[in-house]
Amino acid sequence: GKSNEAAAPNSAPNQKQFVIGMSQCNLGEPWRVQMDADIATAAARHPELKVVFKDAQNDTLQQRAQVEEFVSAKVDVLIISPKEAQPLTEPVAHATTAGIPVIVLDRRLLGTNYTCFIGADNKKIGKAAGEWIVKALGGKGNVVELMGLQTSTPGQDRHSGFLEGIAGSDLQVVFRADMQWLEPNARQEMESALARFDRIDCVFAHNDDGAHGAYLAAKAAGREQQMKFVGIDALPQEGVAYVRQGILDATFQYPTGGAEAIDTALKILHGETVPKDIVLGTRLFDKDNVAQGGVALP
Amino acid sequence: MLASPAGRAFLALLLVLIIGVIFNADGAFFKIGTHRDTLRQASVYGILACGMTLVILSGGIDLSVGSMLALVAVCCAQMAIHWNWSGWCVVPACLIIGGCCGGVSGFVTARLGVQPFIATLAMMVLARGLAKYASGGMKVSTALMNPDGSFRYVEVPRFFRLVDHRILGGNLSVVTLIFAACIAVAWVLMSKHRWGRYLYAIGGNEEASRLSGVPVVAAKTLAYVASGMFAAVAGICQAAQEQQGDPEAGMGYELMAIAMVVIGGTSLMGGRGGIGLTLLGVLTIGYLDKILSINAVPEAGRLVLTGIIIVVAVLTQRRKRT
Amino acid sequence: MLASPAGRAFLALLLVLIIGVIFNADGAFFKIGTHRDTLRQASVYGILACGMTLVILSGGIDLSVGSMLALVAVCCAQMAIHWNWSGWCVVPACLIIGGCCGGVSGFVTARLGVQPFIATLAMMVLARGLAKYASGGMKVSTALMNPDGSFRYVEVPRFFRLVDHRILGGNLSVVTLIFAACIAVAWVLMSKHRWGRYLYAIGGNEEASRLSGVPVVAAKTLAYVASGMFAAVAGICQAAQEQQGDPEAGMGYELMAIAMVVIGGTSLMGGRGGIGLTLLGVLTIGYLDKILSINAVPEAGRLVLTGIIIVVAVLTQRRKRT
Amino acid sequence: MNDPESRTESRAATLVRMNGITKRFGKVTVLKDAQLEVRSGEVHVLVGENGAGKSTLIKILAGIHTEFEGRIEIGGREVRPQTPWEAKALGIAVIHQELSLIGSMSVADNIFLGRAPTRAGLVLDAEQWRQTGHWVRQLGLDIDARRLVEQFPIAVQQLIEIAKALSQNAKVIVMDEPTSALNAPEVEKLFSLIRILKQKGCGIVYITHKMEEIERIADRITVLRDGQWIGTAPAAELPAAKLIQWMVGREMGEQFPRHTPHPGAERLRLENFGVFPTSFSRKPAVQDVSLTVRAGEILGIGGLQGSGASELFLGIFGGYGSATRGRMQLDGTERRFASPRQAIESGVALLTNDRKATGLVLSLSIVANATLAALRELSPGGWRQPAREYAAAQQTVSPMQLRAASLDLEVNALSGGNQQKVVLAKWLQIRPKVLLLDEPTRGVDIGAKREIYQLMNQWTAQGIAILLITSELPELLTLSDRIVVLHRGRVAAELSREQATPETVLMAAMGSKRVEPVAESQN
Ligand SMILES: Nc1ncnc2c1ncn2[C@@H]1O[C@H](COP(=O)(O)OP(=O)(O)OP(=O)(O)O)[C@@H](O)[C@H]1O
Ligand SMILES: Nc1ncnc2c1ncn2[C@@H]1O[C@H](COP(=O)(O)OP(=O)(O)OP(=O)(O)O)[C@@H](O)[C@H]1O
Ligand SMILES: [Mg+2]
Ligand SMILES: [Mg+2]
Repeated sequence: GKSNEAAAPNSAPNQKQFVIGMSQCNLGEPWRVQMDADIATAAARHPELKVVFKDAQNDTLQQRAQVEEFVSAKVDVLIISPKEAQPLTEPVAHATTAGIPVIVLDRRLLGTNYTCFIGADNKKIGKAAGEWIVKALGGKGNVVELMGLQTSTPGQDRHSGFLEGIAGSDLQVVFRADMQWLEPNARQEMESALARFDRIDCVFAHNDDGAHGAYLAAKAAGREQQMKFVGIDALPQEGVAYVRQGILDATFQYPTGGAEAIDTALKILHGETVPKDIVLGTRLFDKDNVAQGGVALP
Repeated sequence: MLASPAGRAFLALLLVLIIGVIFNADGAFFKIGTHRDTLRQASVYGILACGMTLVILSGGIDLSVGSMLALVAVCCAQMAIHWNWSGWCVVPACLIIGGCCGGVSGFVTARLGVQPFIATLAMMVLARGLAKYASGGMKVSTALMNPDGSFRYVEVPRFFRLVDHRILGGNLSVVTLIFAACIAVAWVLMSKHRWGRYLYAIGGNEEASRLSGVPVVAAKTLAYVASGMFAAVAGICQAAQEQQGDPEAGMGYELMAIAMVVIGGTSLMGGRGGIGLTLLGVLTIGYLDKILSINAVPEAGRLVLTGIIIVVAVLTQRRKRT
Repeated sequence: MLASPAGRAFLALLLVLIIGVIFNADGAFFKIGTHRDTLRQASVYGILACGMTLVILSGGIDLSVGSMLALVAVCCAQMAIHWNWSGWCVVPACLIIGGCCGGVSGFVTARLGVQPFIATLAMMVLARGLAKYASGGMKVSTALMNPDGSFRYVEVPRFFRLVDHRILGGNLSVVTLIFAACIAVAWVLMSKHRWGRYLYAIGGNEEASRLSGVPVVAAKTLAYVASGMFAAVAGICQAAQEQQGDPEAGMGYELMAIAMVVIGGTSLMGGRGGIGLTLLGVLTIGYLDKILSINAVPEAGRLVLTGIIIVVAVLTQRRKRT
Repeated sequence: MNDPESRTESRAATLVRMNGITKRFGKVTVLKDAQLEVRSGEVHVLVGENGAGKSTLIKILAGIHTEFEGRIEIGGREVRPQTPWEAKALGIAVIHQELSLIGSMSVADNIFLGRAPTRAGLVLDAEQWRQTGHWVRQLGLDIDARRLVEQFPIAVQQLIEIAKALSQNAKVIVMDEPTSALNAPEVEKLFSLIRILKQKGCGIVYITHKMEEIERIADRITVLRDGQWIGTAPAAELPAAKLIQWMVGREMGEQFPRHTPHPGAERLRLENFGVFPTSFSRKPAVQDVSLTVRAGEILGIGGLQGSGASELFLGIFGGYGSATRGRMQLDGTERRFASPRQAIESGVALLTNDRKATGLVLSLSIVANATLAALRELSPGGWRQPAREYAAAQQTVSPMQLRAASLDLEVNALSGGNQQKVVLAKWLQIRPKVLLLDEPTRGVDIGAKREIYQLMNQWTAQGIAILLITSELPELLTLSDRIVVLHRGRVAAELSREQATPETVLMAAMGSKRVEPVAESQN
């Protein structure tokens, strides 16, 4: 694994090399693996770019240390997908004051002491999901909500967004459980829901794994036809795949922003000015449009 | 009856079941489906607990079962989905992988004399790493990437469906059967085979066993190998149920398995206990989980209650120091 | 030198440092900042390891330190940020909270005779649950929600900044100092104070200690109380560095702390070891982490290497069975 | 110096009086209305068979067992010690039967465990070392107070245990089989110390199974049988025969049944045999040992503690792997055992000198322990046959009059003597050719001892060759056909039965005078 040593500005002498440091808060989740992959593929198109990936293994302090490492290694651009807003605000501020442009991906930091934020809005996505479900169920029915870890902001936002989305309708959330983003937990919780309620019209899970787990539970109970399954994230090999296979009825993309990050980084390196905030839209994938690659939502 | 450890362990289970009867989530607890699902859910842990029992009896402990499960799940998915091998090849291959991992930690503990806790801790980290290598950090699922980056989708392997199947009019999951089989195997090994007696002896007094001609190193190593193989079975079940191999699977399962063994009444000091006790322990924790789940108890409450009930359950069966 | 455990533990550290010198990530390893950060990162684990050493010496184990850390971090943030108490009140309050948690598991183990592994496992789950209650499942940060749902931001408490501060021209983190202080305290308690002798005795042979009039129950319980208090200190440091209280903090730290203690050469059987060894263990693992990190080793490789190096490190110091 | 003078007149003040003591463990009653009175300046010997309840009675006095009926008076005041701590405060010091030392701690820490000299809670190590040195020297030990106890052989450990009790300056000192691991010289030391204590006015309760010790130091004797108080009488009024009858409840023949040697072919031959216990030292514990044993012969191994006898046995038995030098022949064929397993397979059995630590698996049943060594042939193909195991255990145990409710009992419920019989049964299972016995009668009562002696006769009759280590001279002298005396791991002398007297053995053991070895006339 020693193949990619840290930033070594000595590969291509003829042309100016740029080193980008990427601090990923946790490669446990496929979505974040995807983010790194997107960045890598985008950067691969620009030979002058060299990206050094680091993984903080879900440890805020470790990620903080990584920022410090990148600063002392004097990278040209720092991309960070922070685990926590609060504790990483300051190290990032140090980086910017040290003259290193910082692109913040996915999760916001406090204040404005960074160069550019790129991310999607979990609340909006949750809302969109809620509205889609209201439409799909004709405004009424029993819904099961399998929530992501409720101590995490995405979990909280998707939840509150969803509530906004279904507000005013006659939808009833009959069963709600925290499955902590984990498929086995989702399956267990769904089994409990199935045991308790004979009529469930829709399952909304905060990520596609959860939805998939719920589907398997319902299928085992022979009731998967009676309900719709909606998830979030829409990774090509997961959510989208599930929709294509008719497992999920809909999934909402939560874009990684990897590609956008590299574009922005290039702009910065070429001295162009970049917007402070780039909010990525989401895409809806359902039976009808999955073939065409989904539709962008406003 | 309360004299025997089994009796006491049974008491703990009873305690939990009574709680279930009281908080039955408007009758959900009395549906047969609930119990079927409880057993299905508990099965994977239970299979791990079988191997764990052998290791703990011999006076050791195996923290690596969760990671070995993940490694096997990933490899299993690779073989079954991507290379679509038949179950007849996949299962033995998986068992070999698990056995090897177990063998390594067994060798390091029994032969090189490293404390089991630390040896298996290392294996826990190592196997997790291997699982991520093998899977490239992504879930190994039925969605295969084409060279051009687009995806094509393959069928879920037949033998996955088989494992995730139900029988007896959908009232019993196949994984539960597999768990039962594991219990049976472990029981036979422990109480009918010479090796089981060796494990008890080693757990009770290693030096005395050695001086009585017990092949200590071999017997101990085998215990870890067995644990690895049970973990492999669990990994196959996990992969089959998720229809994919998740390198993150099995996180923290080791503690779960150990808790099940100990709540049964098997002593972590080794030498005392049995697989029957473990079965009771598995059911106790399995039902506890389920009851909290069907009552949709919020996360915080769940944790607090679990903690308290574990202690109470164990207190019902503590053996007084003489 | 190799005869003494300390010597052997030192060898393990040396081994890691040499690796660092070889794979120095274009000199990054030689920057003083790197070492400062290594120490800072290792400090929280190290503080937990101090308490863990006491418990392990007495022949027990404490799986609940990670959760107690989280509980204290949450409460600490509550008090310091929301109720903005001064550090003089917050710190004692946190110590009391930690001490109580430890006291409970101590009581359950020492007085009620439940196996430490299971008693502290229960406390691990329970304390995590309490942390989530106390925090309402949210991180307790300087962003306070107004009645209308909007947020207002308050200042980071002064004593947080103090703890998260650096001294000696930014070459030493305050948390590292705190860690050093904890080591010192633990050292005095263990190798100079009567109580420390009791712990060694109990770990060495509990029954014999009882016959010799050692207050076994009290001494053991105190060990867990101490562990809880060290966890509290760690929790404060964590909260101060993250500038918030995260109920999910400290997950899996217990295994880390145990690994550090054992790699130092303290025996999980109890009775043998010392805080000096733990210090070496902390540095060994701390540097191992850092070296893998500055070389940007991908996670899979990192895990595999960690596993291997742990075993190698421990092998350099295994004691042959007498 | 000699005993009569040091006897105290019976007017002496009573230090401890225990009356109507009844103690139950669950259903079993182990003490029924027992009593004990200890006077100042006397040695009060407490005797009885294994399981009679001696240790239990003592543990009640020591505040270890706190649930019991009856009353205890100390200095005329009724007391009820609830913890060992309290008992200590009441001036009771106890040397327990099971060594209560902590191997992983230093000698000083052990001697001052629970009562270390401290200032502000901090232990004063220097002070500890000083005082420790004082006490161990009293016992003629010259050891570094900072070394770990586990680094000393069991005999030294027992002396440390004694020093620990003495250092408490207690009024009453209870010694529960203090000499079970000591050799003659240390026993002498202990006895002279006891005399000093008597003059100081201490009362001493002395539990032992060794008749000659009773004869030498007893002032008064109390006998327990099956937990009941049989009687207390001045030693003068209890000749051995009567004493034994009190203990056993029936007449018993002479203590040492006549041993008739049945010498057969040569079984075991060692030439320049050496042992290097890798565990702790580079220096050999045994070197250049040459000896032979014939079928049906008992070869006694004499020597003081630290003579390396146990290491010799472990070396022969493969207990140290192949860390041995020199040659070994079994039935004329060259052998070297790399593991106990190999030794057992070729018919060599070792009964270790510490049954709890290295002899038994206390958590397993009698059957399991008795069949552990022979489990391979009892379970062909690996599958166990419980019925067969039970029968086998039954068959080996029955000639030993094991006192146990059932063979499925956990062995830690048995008393010392009976546990020892279980270990013997285990080794008989493998039908050994050579039997290495290290302290076979340690902590075993006279009745059981006698039975073991008889068994040894039977075994030799069956052609088994026996090597015997024992720290009890009479045993060594009367049971052995020949005696090889070790000193510092080397053969100091080989004595025929005729040459062997307490003097010659001890001289050789202390390495002072070299006795001419007998010519190898036998073969
Ligand atoms: N903790 C215990 N639980 C149950 N039974 C016990 C316990 N301790 C002792 N016993 C039983 O009480 C009886 C008396 O034991 P004790 O140790 O007092 O005998 P003893 O006279 O000291 O024998 P020995 O001479 O072998 O030491 C024995 O039958 C023993 O099995
Ligand atoms: N664990 C140990 N550490 C260091 N030295 C030891 C250890 N055990 C034994 N020895 C040394 O080995 C030699 C032989 O000890 P051993 O116990 O064999 O004596 P022994 O002849 O068996 O005495 P006993 O008759 O009491 O059994 C002695 O010099 C002793 O000091
Ligand atoms: Mg006794
Ligand atoms: Mg010996």
